[in-house]
Amino acid sequence: MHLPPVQPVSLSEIYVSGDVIIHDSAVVAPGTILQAAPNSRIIIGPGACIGMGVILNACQGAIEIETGAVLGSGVLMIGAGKIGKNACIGSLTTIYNRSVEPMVIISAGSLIGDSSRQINPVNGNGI
Amino acid sequence: MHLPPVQPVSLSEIYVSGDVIIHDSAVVAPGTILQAAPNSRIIIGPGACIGMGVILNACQGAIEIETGAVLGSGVLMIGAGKIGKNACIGSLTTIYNRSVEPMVIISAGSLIGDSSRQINPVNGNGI
Amino acid sequence: MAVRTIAAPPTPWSRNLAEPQIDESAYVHSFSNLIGDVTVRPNVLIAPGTSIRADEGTPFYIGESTNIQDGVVIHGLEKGRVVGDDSKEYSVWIGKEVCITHMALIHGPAYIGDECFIGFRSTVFNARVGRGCIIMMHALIQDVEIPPGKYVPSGAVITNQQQADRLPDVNQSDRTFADHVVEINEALRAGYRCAEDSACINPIRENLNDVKEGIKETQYKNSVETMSVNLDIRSSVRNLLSQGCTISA
Repeated sequence: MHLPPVQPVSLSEIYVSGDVIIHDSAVVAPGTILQAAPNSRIIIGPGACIGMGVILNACQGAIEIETGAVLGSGVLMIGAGKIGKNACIGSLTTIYNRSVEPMVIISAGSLIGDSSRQINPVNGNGI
Repeated sequence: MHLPPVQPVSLSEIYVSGDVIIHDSAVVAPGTILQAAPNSRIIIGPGACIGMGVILNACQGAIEIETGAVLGSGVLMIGAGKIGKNACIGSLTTIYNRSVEPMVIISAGSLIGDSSRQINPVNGNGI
Repeated sequence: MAVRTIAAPPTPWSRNLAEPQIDESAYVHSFSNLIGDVTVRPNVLIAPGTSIRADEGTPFYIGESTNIQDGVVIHGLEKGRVVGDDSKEYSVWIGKEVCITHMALIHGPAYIGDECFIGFRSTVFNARVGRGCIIMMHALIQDVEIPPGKYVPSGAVITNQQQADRLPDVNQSDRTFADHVVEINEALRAGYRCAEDSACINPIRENLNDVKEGIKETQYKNSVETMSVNLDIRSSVRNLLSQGCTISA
């Protein structure tokens, strides 16, 4: 009898690149990418919660996740913007160059941002 | 959203098979699968960001992810196509043999390039 | 063929460590996760990035010549069973020559009949899908029984039996589309065999801006080569040992 190979209980990998500050009390799930371009930064505040598979890609400014804000899994935030205190961003939401006010709740799968260049396929038959 | 959620990955590596070129400055999250069939290739350009659990399967052509493009977690791209510079593909999106123009934002869970039969709703009740 | 299969972990509801039964002619990619009482019949192809875990609902059956593509997840609720074609009970039964495409989720109790096609990212949960059905992409099939030979369009949400009963029959163009998707998979199969040969895999990391640096070896490699004991594993092993597990030859 042999001991089964141990499954990694938690994949603690997060990818951090550039000027990224994560407060000690913030929680960042595995599989996230926090990438700040040169001249940009990412700040994750106290008690903030960043779900699995989130991508924060800061460019031409800062992405700031304020105290107690929560980003659900698979959220994508690009450009610059601030997620206000205790805001709650539903899973899979895409945010492009926009901020979210404190205490706001955004439902899962939302698309927030510059609407001049958007494609939203309907009936499963995209472009 | 009725799609299967972002899945956790249990291995921190990425799986690469076939002719795959990844620029030094690109970021590829754990648990991704980059497979190019014979006579096909995958090119991940500078500063591109490939989220957790993404699957790229290049076949009968090339999959090219251009500079600064971002693919959210769990994105699936099959066949051949180009994701233009700085395009932003929301998590859990499926792209089948299509390209996406630069700067475009695609909301999460989209289905692009599906040309299969759709059923027209009868009496507004659909299926 | 290096296959990474593990016995189901002991859980409160099942202390039976069952192992997958894999036919010799089946190909289970090493970057896949196959756990527990799973019967894998001849000529099955299980792609990388799949997770087939019979650690909660059990057992699973995957029929002859069936194809499970990248990113597929097969799991089962602890309670709830379907009756397979052999009259036995299963958490998940998948028949012969079925094609389960990328990112699909098959969650038991589930029965998928012979020759079905399950499109990208579709979900089948607590459902019975009859023989020869074609389910396109991003669909949800839950709590229903789909008669044989039916077509479910992309994006459909079929969660009550009236909807299931109104589904159209599969037509030739549906079959052509499904066949085309399967063809792409055949092309990729050649890539899997290549993957076993490290000389064949050599991803190249190239600095496209600075030709002088030449070609660098990537840090990313086929996971088969990177099974080493790191700190996390060590502490997990210590935990298991303190719970009373033993290591023996």
